[in-house]
Amino acid sequence: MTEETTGSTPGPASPAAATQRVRFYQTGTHTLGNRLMDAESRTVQASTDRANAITSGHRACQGCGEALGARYALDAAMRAAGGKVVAVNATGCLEVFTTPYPETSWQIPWLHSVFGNAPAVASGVAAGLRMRGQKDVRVVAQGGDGSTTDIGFGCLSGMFERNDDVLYICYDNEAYMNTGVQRSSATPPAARTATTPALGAAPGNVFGTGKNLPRIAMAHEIPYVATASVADLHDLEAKVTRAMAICGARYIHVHVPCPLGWGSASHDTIRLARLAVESGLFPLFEAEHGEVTAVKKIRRKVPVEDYLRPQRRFAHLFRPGHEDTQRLAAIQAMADANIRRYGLTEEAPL
Amino acid sequence: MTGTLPFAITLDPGTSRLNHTGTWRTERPVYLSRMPPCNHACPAGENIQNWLFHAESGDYAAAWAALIAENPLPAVMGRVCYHPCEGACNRGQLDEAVSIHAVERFLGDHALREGLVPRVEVPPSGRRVLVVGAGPSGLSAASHLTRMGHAVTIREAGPLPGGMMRFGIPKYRLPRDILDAEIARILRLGVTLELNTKVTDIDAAFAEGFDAIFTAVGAHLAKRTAIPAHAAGRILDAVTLLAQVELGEAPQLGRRVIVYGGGNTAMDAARTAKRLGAEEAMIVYRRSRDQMPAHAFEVQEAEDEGVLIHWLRTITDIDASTFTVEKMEIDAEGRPQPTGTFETLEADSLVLALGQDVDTGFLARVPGVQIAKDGVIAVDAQMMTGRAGLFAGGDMVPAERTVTVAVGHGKKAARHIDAWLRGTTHVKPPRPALAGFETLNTWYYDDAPQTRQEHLALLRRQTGFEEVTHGLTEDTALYEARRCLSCGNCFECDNCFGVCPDNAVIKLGPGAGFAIDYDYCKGCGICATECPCGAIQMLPETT
Amino acid sequence: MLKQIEGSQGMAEAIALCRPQVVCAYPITPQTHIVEGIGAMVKSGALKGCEFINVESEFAAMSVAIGASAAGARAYTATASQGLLFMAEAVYNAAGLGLPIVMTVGNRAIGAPINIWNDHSDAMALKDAGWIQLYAETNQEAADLHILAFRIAEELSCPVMVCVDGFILTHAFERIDVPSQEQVDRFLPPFAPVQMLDVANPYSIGAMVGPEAFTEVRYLGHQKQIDALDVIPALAAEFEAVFGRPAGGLVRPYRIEGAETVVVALGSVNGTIKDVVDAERAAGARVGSVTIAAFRPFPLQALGAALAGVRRVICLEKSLAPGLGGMLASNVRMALQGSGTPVHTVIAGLGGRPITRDGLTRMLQAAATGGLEDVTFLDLNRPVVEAQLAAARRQRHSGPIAENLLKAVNHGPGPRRVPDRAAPGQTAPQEAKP
Amino acid sequence: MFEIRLHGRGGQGVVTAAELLSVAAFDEGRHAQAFPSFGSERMGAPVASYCRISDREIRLREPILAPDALIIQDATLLHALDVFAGLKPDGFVLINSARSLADLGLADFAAARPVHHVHSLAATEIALRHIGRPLPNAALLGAFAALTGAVGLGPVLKAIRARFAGPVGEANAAASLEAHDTLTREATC
Repeated sequence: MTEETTGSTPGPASPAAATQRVRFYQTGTHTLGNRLMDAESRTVQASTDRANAITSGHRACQGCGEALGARYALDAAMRAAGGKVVAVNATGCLEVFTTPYPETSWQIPWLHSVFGNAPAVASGVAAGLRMRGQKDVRVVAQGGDGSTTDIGFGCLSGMFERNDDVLYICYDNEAYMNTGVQRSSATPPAARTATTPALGAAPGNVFGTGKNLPRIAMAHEIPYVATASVADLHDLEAKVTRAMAICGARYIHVHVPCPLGWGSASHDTIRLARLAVESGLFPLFEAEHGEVTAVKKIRRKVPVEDYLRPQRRFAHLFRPGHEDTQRLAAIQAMADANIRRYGLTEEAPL
Repeated sequence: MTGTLPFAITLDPGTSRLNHTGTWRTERPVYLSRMPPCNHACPAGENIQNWLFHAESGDYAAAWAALIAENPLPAVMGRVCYHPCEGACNRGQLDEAVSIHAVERFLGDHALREGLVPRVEVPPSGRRVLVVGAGPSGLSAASHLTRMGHAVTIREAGPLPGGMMRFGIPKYRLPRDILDAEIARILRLGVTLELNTKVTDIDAAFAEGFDAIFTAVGAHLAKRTAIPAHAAGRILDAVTLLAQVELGEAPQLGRRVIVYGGGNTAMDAARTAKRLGAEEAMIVYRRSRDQMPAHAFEVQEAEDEGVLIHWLRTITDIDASTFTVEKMEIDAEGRPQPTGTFETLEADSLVLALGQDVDTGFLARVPGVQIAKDGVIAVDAQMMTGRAGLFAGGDMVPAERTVTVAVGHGKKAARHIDAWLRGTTHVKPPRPALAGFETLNTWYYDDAPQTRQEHLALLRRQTGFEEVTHGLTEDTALYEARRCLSCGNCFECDNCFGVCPDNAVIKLGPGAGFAIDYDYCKGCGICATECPCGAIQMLPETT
Repeated sequence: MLKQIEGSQGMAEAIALCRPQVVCAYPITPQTHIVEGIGAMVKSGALKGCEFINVESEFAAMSVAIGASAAGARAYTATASQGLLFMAEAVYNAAGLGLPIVMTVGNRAIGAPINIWNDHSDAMALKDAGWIQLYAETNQEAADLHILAFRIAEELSCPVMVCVDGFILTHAFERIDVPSQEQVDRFLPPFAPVQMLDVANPYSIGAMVGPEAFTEVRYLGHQKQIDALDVIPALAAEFEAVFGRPAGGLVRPYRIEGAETVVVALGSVNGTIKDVVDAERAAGARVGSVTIAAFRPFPLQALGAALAGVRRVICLEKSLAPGLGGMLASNVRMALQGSGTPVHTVIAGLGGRPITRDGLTRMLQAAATGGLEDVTFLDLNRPVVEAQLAAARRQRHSGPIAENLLKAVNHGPGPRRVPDRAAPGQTAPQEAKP
Repeated sequence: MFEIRLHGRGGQGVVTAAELLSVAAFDEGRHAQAFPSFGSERMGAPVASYCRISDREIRLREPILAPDALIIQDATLLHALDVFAGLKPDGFVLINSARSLADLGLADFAAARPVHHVHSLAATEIALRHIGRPLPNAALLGAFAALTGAVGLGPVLKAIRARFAGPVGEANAAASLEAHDTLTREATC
């Protein structure tokens, strides 16, 4: 709040002036919109003018985080590029649920080739558009964690190192959901998947495995890398907007809970994404040319247990009477390490 | 481009809208309004969230208009109300309650500064109503009834209107210019005020041509207690003390004053004594601090000003300036029990602040009127006494005795009187479910601690009757209004519109809220979970 | 303009004349010289309006081409052998999406054993990917076919693979008439795609198609190839009119008048075959040959007409369908259905094995005497394989075949791991006890 | 049809030499086909290349099995492999060596062939004089023209100058010319 004004001002206050002077604490900047927020403080999603890059009628599961993340990202990209966006999609849930013949949910030009080549196809689209003189049309490539961290990894790395003018967005739901929840290299430790069943002495996915794609992207020293979450739309849109203002290879890794694969309630999608951030397990940060430039601080820190417990894929950690305290502690240690590494709390400055 | 598009692999944009995914739904989201806890807790029935809504956008005139629809004395109430709303405020569980009273006071003061007046929007009804007593209840009823089109006359026994607001609440808490201005505004609506006119005969009043009468004469008779007094110094009651001060007839209390009692009136009396020059103002109370009926902040303010409080003491004997007090202890049931241990205190005068009784004499002979326990008047759910057309409210009926309750009674009585005059019955709309803290998703609210109201410098507080608590500035009032969580009621934050994975929420535009597009809603429930204020609920689809 | 240049350079120049807009390259022998040539032209500025992208794999190369083509740009890439297989998924995809990409395949064998030399295993592995497959006989044709390929591809919205024998053509310095830009422009109009990523017309390309329409999509893809049977000769004729020399087409018979034995083959080996035909004709033998210029679509009718009345057909095949024999022969038989004409498969030139006039002459002589089996391996080192087979029969596990064969070829028949000093019947030291 | 096989070591330009020969023949209006041995050999390994020259279109794609001429860029190859394999009885042989045929142990071999069909030439030394580097190709091609007459010196020099621009091309052409003249002198004495 401002402190320079004291006493009363004669005459009724101008509502417009009021919105400028005092923040809207009712919602802070955390809700998507509101009449009292500056127009530029509202999210793209709060606007009826949003592109709805994916429209209704798609066949995603109830509460699909990826459907949400993709619309968030593409609508923000559309606004940033003045509606001139072309999307390339890897095979996966997003592709399947949006484009089963004879209907598509996409309202922007969209291309799907195969599972592992979206980054390369996007490079080709960018080159093709450039050669056709359409320099103002921007290319966004997108895929799930399987197509990004595993099968399309080579193409992605190639796109990065060539610094092709593509924004690649990974919607990370931490397993191969399209094929029935199998482990990917983005599956977290202890998570139960169809190929890391909750059986044996160490049920679920093995600790000490997997890859951190945002950091791998940073190692390419591309102009922009960011992580984002469907739980924080303001942050996500700001990052997409920032990315769209940059030329060259850009990478945004969006955390998108999957009710089916995670065994969570469909209404908890955003809540779980938020808990992932607030626990420190999914740090939100930005990096330019390989250096972390900004982190999103945790607002209300929670133990990892709060995040893990509502998910059936972690149920084996919480068997009544047999709580797996050792592995819970190991997961907490991962979150704590993130908090230290990125300075996610006030006590842990970057 | 040339030729036709490839079959099946290439599809026209947005065609999935042909696929109505609403059939997947087993639960449907439904918008609802819940009862905000502040409103629920307000004795005056103020729709606080509603007027805060207007204040949030800086539209103070609209906010004030919404406010006085329930309470015609906001500048007064913003000062003297003990704001149970704030105790109920959900924000209190998040950081600190919204300082509702401070915003209310700001709006009240703002309206006075700006000369805002309420509108009377209905034509005259031709009916006449007599209000007996110009206290908060009577003024409230008069204001509401006038705005409903009725001709109202107030008869007040005393020389000035305001009742306990004037004669019970010291002016350092309620400056008289504020009180006078708000009363004057009510009178300007067309209310006739007859001062120094004590009503003694109800039937006669009806005979004068009043179609209904609302009596709200308050409780002015101070309770006494029997204390063996061998050579009593000055003993007076708090109500008398405060009234005399108000009339400029402040009694000589001496250097040391004991106030006996633990209510807010005791605090007022002790603080007034201090201001009248007492070097020592003491309060003697037979129970513990926790059990004091006075509000904690009043106790705190009294202590700040140097009032000394002796808890767990009863006065057993007075000998000139020596007061013998017995120590008490609290038994298992929470009652004070004597211990047989005694001490003495020295004081020049004793002020009794032990509560008040109602002077029901003028109603005793009215047929049908019943006196309830504790000497108050019995009323039915419509606030009507046993005598048809005779209504009663305020301190003289069974209820908590606060200005706020009284103002609420005035409003409630006005509605029932209005209905009665029109030959109908006012039916209170059913209260929606309470918007409890658990219905909120507080993550969306930013951290914002309460604004502190400034206080007058201590020395000036101890030496004069200047108002102790300062009001909010426009900025701080706006800030405070914007801390409202809008519990249970959509404030158009756009969350539901944004978080729907199926684009199945329709934004209807400012003020119109949202609708669910059930053609596409799959019933995932994210909108309900992510609604900050709990204004969406999931209901099972009917089979 | 006539030039004495490497085949790859001739192709690079012809491709550049087609004004490609995106060219992606990943090195694999023996196609590298083609993209190197184009890359140099882009870098020097000789080829304008073209982006040359060095990608990280063949899979990416085809994928970049898919993206570029879908963006409405004329896209080209080249590969060979393992590279073609590595991009196989994207190769099918390009055809499924109907993107008129042109790709050169510098034909080369597929491992294991790894082998960099020429045969047709790579192109044959993807013969049914939905692409049009054209095979170059000479380096002149290799250059010309690319100009034709872009035209055919864009006419039909179907990708075209130009198959060029690795090393034999790609690395041979020969006389090539490189056309002028004006000629090429006259023949090949600017790319006008039937579909592309367009912000003004934002449809989705690459939908998932279920059982209810997949057959129809495939039928239409098949029909496109059937249509190509008319389009290819028509455009070949137009090409000849513009450039003054023939190129492409479906089939090219050579001295089949009155031929009893006709050799059918793909690619550069037809040159050697023609020399042999001439020699045999001169010696009185009634032989001829047919070059198949377009393998997909397969010219059933044209081939059937060319082979009508011959006594036997020999398919000289540079690839092998293990367990069956010849892929070319099984296609050719369809063209001869009902005629009763025997169709022999002669597998030749695998992994760069030279196909010599001697070998072909012996083959024709064997055929003339009825001594040609259904499936024959030309110039097979029979003692080596017999020894290996015999050893395999003796020992349940005889070690890696490829390794043993190499040893046998270098050191004479038989695995050398049985030491000379081991007495007959004595267990070799390597063998585990049962 | 005149068929030439060239032997050398990876990095010595044996493929370039075959190509230059084909260009020279092309320049004379003839058909020519040059191609390498398609090996995967690295620097230093023995390699071969081929060139066919004909007045008609060359359709033949088999390797050159019975060459009309051999150019051996490195005499050490004589001991490494059978460089003379398939050589026609009246075929030409040009060996890069400062040593005489007798010193190379080829006196009998040469004697069994038409006179002046087998020659050694200190091409590396000529190259060092003109180019400053031990690249014997241009010299050998000049000498080859003199030895066989399969291509003329003029087209050879033209091909060299077309391939190597500026002073490098001139130096190579000078080496080629000197070798041509040297061989012409030897062959006519």
